[in-house]
Amino acid sequence: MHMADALLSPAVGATMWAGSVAAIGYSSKKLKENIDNKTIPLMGVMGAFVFAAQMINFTIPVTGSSGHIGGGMLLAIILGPYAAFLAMASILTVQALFFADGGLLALGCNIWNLGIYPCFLVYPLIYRPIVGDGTSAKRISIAAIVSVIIALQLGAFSVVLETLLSGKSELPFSTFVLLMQPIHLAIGLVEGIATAGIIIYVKNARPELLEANLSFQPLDSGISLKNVLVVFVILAVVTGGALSWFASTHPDGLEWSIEKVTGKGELAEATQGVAPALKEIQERTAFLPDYGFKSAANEPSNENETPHWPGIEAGTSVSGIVGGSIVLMFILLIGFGIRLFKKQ
Amino acid sequence: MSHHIVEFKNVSFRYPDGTHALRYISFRITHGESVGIIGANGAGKSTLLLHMNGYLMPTSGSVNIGDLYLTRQTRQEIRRKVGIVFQNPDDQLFMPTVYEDVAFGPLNLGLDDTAVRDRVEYALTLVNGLELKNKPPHHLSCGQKSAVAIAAVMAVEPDILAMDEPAANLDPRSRRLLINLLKTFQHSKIIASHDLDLIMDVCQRCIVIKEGTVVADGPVSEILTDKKLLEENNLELPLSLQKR
Amino acid sequence: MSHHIVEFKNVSFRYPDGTHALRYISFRITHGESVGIIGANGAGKSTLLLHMNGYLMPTSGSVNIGDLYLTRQTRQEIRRKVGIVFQNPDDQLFMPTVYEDVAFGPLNLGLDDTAVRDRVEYALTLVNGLELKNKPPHHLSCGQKSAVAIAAVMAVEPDILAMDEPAANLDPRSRRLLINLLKTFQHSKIIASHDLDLIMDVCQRCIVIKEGTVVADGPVSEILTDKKLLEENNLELPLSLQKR
Amino acid sequence: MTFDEQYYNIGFIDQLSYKDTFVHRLDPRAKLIATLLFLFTVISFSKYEINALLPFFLYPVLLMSIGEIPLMFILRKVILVSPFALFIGVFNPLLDSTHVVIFSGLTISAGWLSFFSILLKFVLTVSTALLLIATTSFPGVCHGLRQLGLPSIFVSQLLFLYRYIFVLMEETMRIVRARNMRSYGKSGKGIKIFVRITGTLFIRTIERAERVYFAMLSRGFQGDMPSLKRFHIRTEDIIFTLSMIIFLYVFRFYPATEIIGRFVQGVLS
Ligand SMILES: Nc1ncnc2c1ncn2[C@@H]1O[C@H](COP(=O)(O)OP(=O)(O)OP(=O)(O)O)[C@@H](O)[C@H]1O
Ligand SMILES: Nc1ncnc2c1ncn2[C@@H]1O[C@H](COP(=O)(O)OP(=O)(O)OP(=O)(O)O)[C@@H](O)[C@H]1O
Ligand SMILES: [Mg+2]
Ligand SMILES: [Mg+2]
Repeated sequence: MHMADALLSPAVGATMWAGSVAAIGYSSKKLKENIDNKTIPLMGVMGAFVFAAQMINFTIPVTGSSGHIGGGMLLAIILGPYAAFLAMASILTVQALFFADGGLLALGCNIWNLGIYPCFLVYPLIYRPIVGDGTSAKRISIAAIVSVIIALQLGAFSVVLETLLSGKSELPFSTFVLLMQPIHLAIGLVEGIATAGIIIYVKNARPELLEANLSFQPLDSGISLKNVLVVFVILAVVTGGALSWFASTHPDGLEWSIEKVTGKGELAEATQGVAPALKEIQERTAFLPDYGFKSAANEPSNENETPHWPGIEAGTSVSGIVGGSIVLMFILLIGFGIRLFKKQ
Repeated sequence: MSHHIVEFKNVSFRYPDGTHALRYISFRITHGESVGIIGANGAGKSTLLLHMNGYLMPTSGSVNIGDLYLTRQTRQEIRRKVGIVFQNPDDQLFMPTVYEDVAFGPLNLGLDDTAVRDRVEYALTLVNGLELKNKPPHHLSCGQKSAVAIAAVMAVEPDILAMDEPAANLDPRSRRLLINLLKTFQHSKIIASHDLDLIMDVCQRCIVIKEGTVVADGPVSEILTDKKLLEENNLELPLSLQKR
Repeated sequence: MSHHIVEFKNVSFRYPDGTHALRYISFRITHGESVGIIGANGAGKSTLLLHMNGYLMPTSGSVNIGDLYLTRQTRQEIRRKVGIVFQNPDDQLFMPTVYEDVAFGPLNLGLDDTAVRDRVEYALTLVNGLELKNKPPHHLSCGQKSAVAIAAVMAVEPDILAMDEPAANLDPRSRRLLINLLKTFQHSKIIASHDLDLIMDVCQRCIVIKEGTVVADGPVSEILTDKKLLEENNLELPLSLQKR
Repeated sequence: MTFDEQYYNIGFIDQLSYKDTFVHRLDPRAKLIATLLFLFTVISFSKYEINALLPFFLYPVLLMSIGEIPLMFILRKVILVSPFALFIGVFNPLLDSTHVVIFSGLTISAGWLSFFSILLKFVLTVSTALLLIATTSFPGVCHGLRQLGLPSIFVSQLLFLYRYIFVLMEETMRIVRARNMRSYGKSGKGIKIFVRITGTLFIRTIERAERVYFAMLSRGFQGDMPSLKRFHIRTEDIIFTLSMIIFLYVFRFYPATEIIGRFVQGVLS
């Protein structure tokens, strides 16, 4: 479910980056305050564990396809929210770099979707309350399964929002949601069962390993509702700020998507939460005619900020194709040239 | 019994990261032979063993186990014939109790419950570990873990036994027990190890690998006494042949 | 130089799960001695070493290192004096490059950059590993990893060196190099190993542990030739003393 | 991809990143910033843009050829990478069927244009991200991030993660191997076994973390990861970053392909 660079607009990409970096900063600060020296190597090694565990496949009964764990909830349960979030962010960074899973710009989105929700929202508000004092295997299983499902649903929904706000995909909101949520419900169920299984296994084999984290965690070393709210207010302010800044300076990405959304009238609620600056744009862009390709080429409405925007229209396209081929050939020649030169 | 033959013909293997770990390896091990594979760190011993049941597939050349030519199709069948025990027993005992672990292979072969129980008890008795049956693997000592790992492989009654560094971390007594156990195993066996004294005790034949090629192949009594050959390969005379 | 003394007095230790791993252990190692610690799997050797710089604290009894009595307060200081090399070099090379890894200790001592560089180069030269400087540990061979792990401990210039099973998985040549390296180290050293030949080469004195108690303590030449004692402890004569 | 292949892939990129070429020697910060600017510029083009994206291939091609990175490797990875973007993008031709006249006689739907645009962006972004790590060692990237102001706790454990990925993946690979060898293609791959394997691995990982912590303590660790001053900005780095900015600016705001095309057409006719 990794979000991908190619589907992103700069505004959405930068906003999510800002949010995720802020969360990294905040978590690091919190961790530093009450860190146990053991935590740093433990986080790193646990991160590597999740990474390795994600590569072990298992066959899902009935369907025969294969699944693997996501790891966010597992980490939160073992390490507590702050350390787990940092570990998750690191895992996603490594995946973005070594596997190009998603990409570097989408990394902000991915950290948000797969890190923030499980660690800061689902763990304190859903997992902990269900688990209670952490001694009943049944409660642990239920808590783990429910949490993983909810975290994944939130993540999947965010992917939908991020993609639509970026405006690179034509999928209408409803279709997209209907496409994403059920798939992730199934994935979440399987992943939740696997996660619950691992926790129960560890609880039976080496209960002392989990004790410190599962039971009676003092609230200030764990996470309290107040802390969660504070984090989210901070993150909302940061992202809201970033979003409106981008909205005022770089309207293209947002304009597009909001226009699309309002044109089809489906994402009304989703935009309500965003800063009022957006609403203004929304109203303004609502007057634009239905976007069609030719109209964009003919009407200068979109070109007012970037006068040199290379629109494709009949006539110029031929030169575009000719120019494009020449440029590509030129680039390839340079590449081969350097390679030949280096061989000598 | 041609089906206990292991034959490598010009096997080369390159890891996807470019390391050329095996180069044109050829040898033939016939039924009942016990062969030691020795060489420096990184010579390619473990890589070689991984070819024996198709965990790695040769980049070029061919591997025959008995009448079967190793391909993606035949490797499941080959895995029933060749049992491999790797170096670290911790990596091999993944079930929650010793019993379940040893039963894992026979169950997957589709045996029924009584047959499985018989196999498990037979295999555990073989390594002197029947009383460990109900223990979880992480409560065993190093030596006990090695023994169970071997039992788990023996329980599927392989025709050919391959082991990678079987005695590392064992105390001398456990090592001696292992040597005696290996001596009683009747079928072909192939042992990769730095412990030349163990090789000398257990094997009749010895293959020396250097940078992925076979540099010597002959009777243990010749190879393990050839000081020059050994030293060229980062090895030494077996300790029991060294004078004090 | 009383500050290189290691003294255990009636040390007992019980793991949280109830395993009684050490029982009333007492011994005294003076400056410059080299001592081998031997015993069966699970005898308590590793547990003993973990007490030397306070990773584990005795349940009862006391440990003195030099003039310092081991407590939670003194363990930082004791850790500067005692360098421990554990069995698995992968657990000890935790930094992303060899250089950074070896520099980790000196940097924590608060040395400045040039002093750190000198120490790192000195320590790497000692183990013949200077050219590995910029490599990441996962690109090293087994033997190289062991060498770097030793360099990393040497770089903090400990007064006392303790090692747990230093030669496992090394090929005979690398093992021999390690033995020679250990022989050149002047200060006290304490080596726990099943490799009795290595102990015989490197140590003068030998302590035998059985189920957490000291059952023998004396010169290597006596203990490692006492067949009965060794066999009672799951050990055997060093291979080089065994007749073929 | 099987487990082994994934592992070797990481190993291979990692190996590449320790080469010594002009690109590898550049300061990681310069490369990080250049890459981020590049990516932002690429995705800032509107969704129907195709031509204007082409000149941007210059950057990955230069990195690849100067950095001596095998083309086939990068191509294969680009193709294998998670297909999410393409999966979503492929709906565009179905949903956006407004017709566009390329030139008289050739008409395609706008959805195809936007799909191709996603495709191009996909190739550009994925390949530059891979090339960043193939030309900059991961520790280099981390130290760069540290110097760019990311919190040291985050960066330290990122380095631990990198270090232990290789160790743990080898361990996992051996366990998976042991499982496969005794599964004979049968039920050994069910979720129950998975849970046990992962649980075992998990316990061992925590024990390993403990040992690592001991090793750190024995070398004086008291809570702060010490750091060496490693990188100094050199003239090459400044020149590299500046040329990158100019390159991005020019090709972002001037329709270079169009101009070249017109020019050539003019010469020909
Ligand atoms: N997963 C891997 N990826 C890339 N190269 C590898 C991998 N495993 C081993 N190699 C390389 O292949 C060569 C042979 O390795 P192998 O493990 O077979 O040696 P070995 O003889 O078993 O050594 P040792 O005695 O240390 O166990 C070495 O150069 C090693 O670095
Ligand atoms: N973390 C632990 N928790 C509980 N018991 C332990 C732990 N570590 C070791 N033990 C037990 O303590 C005893 C001593 O173990 P130790 O590791 O010190 O033995 P050893 O002499 O080093 O053995 P080996 O030669 O196999 O390394 C053993 O019975 C072992 O099972
Ligand atoms: Mg090997
Ligand atoms: Mg031990």
